[in-house]
Amino acid sequence: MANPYIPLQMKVQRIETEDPDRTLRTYDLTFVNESEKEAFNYLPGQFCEISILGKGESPFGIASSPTEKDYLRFTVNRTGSVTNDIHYLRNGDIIGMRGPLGNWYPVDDMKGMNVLIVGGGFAFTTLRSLLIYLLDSRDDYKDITVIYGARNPDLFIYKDEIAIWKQRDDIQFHLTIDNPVDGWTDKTGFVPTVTKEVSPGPDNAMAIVCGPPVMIKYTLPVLTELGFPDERIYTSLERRMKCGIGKCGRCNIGSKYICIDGPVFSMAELKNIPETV
Amino acid sequence: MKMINPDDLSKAIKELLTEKKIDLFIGWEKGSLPLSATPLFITSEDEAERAVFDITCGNNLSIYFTKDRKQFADKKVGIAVKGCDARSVVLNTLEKQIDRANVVMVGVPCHGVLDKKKVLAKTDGREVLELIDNGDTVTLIGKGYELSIDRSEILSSSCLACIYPDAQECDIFIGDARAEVPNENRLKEIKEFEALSTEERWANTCAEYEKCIRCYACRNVCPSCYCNVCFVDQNDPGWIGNTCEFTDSMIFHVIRNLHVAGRCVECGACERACPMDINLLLLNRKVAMEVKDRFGDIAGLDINGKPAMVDFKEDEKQDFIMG
Amino acid sequence: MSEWQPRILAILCNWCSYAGADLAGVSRMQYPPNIRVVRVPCSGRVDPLFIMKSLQAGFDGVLVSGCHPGDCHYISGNYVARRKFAVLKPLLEFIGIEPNRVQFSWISAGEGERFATVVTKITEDVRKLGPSTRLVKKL
Amino acid sequence: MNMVRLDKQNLDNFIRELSAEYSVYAPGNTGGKTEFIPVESGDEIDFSRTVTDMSPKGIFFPPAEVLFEYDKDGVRAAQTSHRPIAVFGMRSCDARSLVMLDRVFGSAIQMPDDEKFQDPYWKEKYDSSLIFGFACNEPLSTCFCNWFSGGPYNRDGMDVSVVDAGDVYLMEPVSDKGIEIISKLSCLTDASEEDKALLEKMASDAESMMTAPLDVEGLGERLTALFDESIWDEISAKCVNCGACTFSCPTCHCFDMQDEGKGEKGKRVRIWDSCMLPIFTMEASGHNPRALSRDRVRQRVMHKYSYYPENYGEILCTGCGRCVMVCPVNLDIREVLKKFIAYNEQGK
Repeated sequence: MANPYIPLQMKVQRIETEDPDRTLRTYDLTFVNESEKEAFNYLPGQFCEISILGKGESPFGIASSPTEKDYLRFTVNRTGSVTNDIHYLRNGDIIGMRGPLGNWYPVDDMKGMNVLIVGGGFAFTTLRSLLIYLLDSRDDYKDITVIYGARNPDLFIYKDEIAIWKQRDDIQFHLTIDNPVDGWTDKTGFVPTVTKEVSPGPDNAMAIVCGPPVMIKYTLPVLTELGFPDERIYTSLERRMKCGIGKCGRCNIGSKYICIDGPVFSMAELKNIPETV
Repeated sequence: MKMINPDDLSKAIKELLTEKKIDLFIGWEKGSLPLSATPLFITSEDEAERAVFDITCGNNLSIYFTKDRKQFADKKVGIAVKGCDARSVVLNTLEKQIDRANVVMVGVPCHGVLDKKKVLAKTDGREVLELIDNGDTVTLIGKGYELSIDRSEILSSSCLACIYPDAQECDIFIGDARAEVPNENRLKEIKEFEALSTEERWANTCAEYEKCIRCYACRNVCPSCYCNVCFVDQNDPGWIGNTCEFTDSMIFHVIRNLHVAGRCVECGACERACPMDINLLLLNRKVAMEVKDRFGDIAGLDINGKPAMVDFKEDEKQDFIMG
Repeated sequence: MSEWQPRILAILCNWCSYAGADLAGVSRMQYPPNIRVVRVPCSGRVDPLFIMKSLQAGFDGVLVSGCHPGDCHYISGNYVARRKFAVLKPLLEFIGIEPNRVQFSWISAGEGERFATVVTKITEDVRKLGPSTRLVKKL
Repeated sequence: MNMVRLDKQNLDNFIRELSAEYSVYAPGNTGGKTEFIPVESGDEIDFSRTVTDMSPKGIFFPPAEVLFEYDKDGVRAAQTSHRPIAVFGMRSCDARSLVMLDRVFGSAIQMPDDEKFQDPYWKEKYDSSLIFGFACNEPLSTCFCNWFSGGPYNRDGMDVSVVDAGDVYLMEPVSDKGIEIISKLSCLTDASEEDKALLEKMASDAESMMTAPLDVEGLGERLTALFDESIWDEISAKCVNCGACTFSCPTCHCFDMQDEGKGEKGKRVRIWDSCMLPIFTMEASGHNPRALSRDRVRQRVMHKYSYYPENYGEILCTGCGRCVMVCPVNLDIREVLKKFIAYNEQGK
């Protein structure tokens, strides 16, 4: 019988520092055992528990897209004891990983629709996964609009890729920062405000929001105001987690467990759950 | 043994409320079980009628000053205090957790509070349906039995060693407050334990603390434990393991003891709350004894003092220093 | 098979005891090689938790040493430390830890000889006690 | 299969016989406290308490359980080969609690057939276990199993129901596993018609001793409706969040996972945790979604009486009364539930 508590062995293949403060780092991991790679199927929005043996585990959204076959990508913000240890990893180190856990963004339902992706800060991880996934079957989807905000220009992650996405003419990519900075040519202002300004209409459109709680809290009403029905607004929630398989009770909100019923919830579902945002 | 007349307590509370000296009074009322009183937050005269004080009122109500980070910060609060509870309030004052000027302490004459586990041991596990407090004796009544036993047999171990049953610091006292009460059993348990060999003591310690399931009830009910994040919950660095491993549990208890050294008022809340029935207080009382012997301090007795462990004198006994 | 050697953690204050150890070394005094030194700014920095952790990690003995009373670089650090140790030591003995496992001393920067004596004494004390088992964590 | 009887004199033989195949657990006294302990003979059993101080959940979900060990060669699941477990003397309430826990650990309601959501450590112990239930002839004043469709003679979760009838234990198999074991054990004799009549009488006597149940129909919905009301502040005011209720509760099952390691060797252990503790939901950033005592008390009450029933159609409380007994501030859950129902009925 499969034991969901046993982590798979993963090897660090590439490390990239995302910001000047070096608190955000991106890790590409590869499977040590090829057979586990075959069995590992996921969709954008899902997460994994990454283990530093001897320290513990932390959940991270998968930032790579299932269409990127060679590695699993995670971006880790250095905040606690596990993330601190992750930041000490070097290429070739072996770490543990459990997953994929949780549900995913409704990529099948989006087919034939316009997609609005709203992200903030380093929570852009699963949104990157989603964006790559959509772009890899670009013809299945209609207009794609991305709004990505951060406190300042340094705090955007995947800057190289952003530059490429901005060049593409088949997506609308908007960057915004909280306060004006010299030399900044993109938008300035909070994400909800920018959303109001540049969002496409709600007709045949799906909105995906992921970011810090305060951003989500103020962006969801904007989308409602723009006319997005609750069933077509999705967001991803976060809580402290341990088991990741709906047992340990830590991420329980309402009758849901974020680790298996979520992390992706539609606004319609959120309305029936207390204590969310 | 002079017991309190509950009407006197209610009357005092009502007066405080009507004279607007307090916004709220924290006392006890009869609980849902015969062996448990329950805390009562009184804001009206009707509620004041329900206030009681008896052998079941074990709770050290001062914990409500530090729970949820100063929920009463902007209120004038009256509080019923036994001797140990009063010391907690004093300690809270010394540690700047409360403003003494905003607290009206109402002392109640205490003759000890019961330990439910000891009661059940007396009845061989049979449920107690009624408890009658006759002063020196207590009558326990259950299905098919009636038992009269000495009060001292069911008192919390903290009470058996108590020398300050009545509040030494208070604004109102219901009855006549006793000053220090001599107690020949004060150090009995500690001296008996000390008389054992090192090996025997260690065996006893292991037997007790191996029971610990690390539920932290002892810490959570302790009026002196109010750190925002307890050292055992810190994970960066993670000082000690959080599983029920014995050495980790032992270190947790030893360090917790030291953290409340000179601050523990020996109210016994920890021991009564322990679901695993560990005699936690023995170590606390040993530490309190050392603090008293060496530094002359008793926690929470002197409102103008300083908690022992943040104070020092230059010429202190240092018999434990080598050479 | 070589004879069992005690491993002792010595937590020394930077200003006095560590300098005392230095002096002992510079003066080529002989003392047992059983100590591992951790330097701390002041004996007041020594949380009893450090001592407990050392025992848990398998050290057979712990020595904490600071400046003599009145000589603290930070004026009163060692007085506060003294109160901590005054309570910790009897408590450890009370729960059944052998009395000589954890010891405290004052050694000034000029007392190289005293440092050697203290280290010799604790090493011999701990050697007599044998390997520590009581608070050692087994994985 | 018919009722059988076991002479009390034969209890020791019975336990010994059972021990040949099973690790037998039964209520025992461990220094003034009663809990379920491994026993090998009848004399180790202590039936003096109707409800043991600690619940039997620890048999299947230990306070600390090694999930896996690791060293430089990799990760290995903890050793799992042990004998099947038999529990003798588990009260009706406790036997029911195992059914409730099995819904959580045995699978996931969202993905009932997915192995990924089955807890191997629970299943390995529980699926092969044998539960000898124990009817209550003398329910306590703190017992309220009858509030939640339980009762002193309820048989949910049992393989064999056992009734203490003076000099004998009357046993009746409840499950297939029960039928099998009863037919195998040698020290049992067939029960008489009088025995059956006696059992029926005892059952109705015991039930009549219970206090009138509270009508909990629709309780979950009421609690949900009151989620943002100030009544929670009132209810939680006296709670000191000690967590004793959650640790003694037979159905509380939240846990934490902690690593214990030194160098390249170590293990991951799961330990009981409690929603009463602030650290339970404290995030690395310092943000705590349930920072106040009120939030945590609400979570515990909601989980038991609203969330779990929403998922599984049954309240996550067996009415064993342990939390009522251990609470240091006498925050009696029965009073709490009554307050909620009364509050609603005032038309709020």
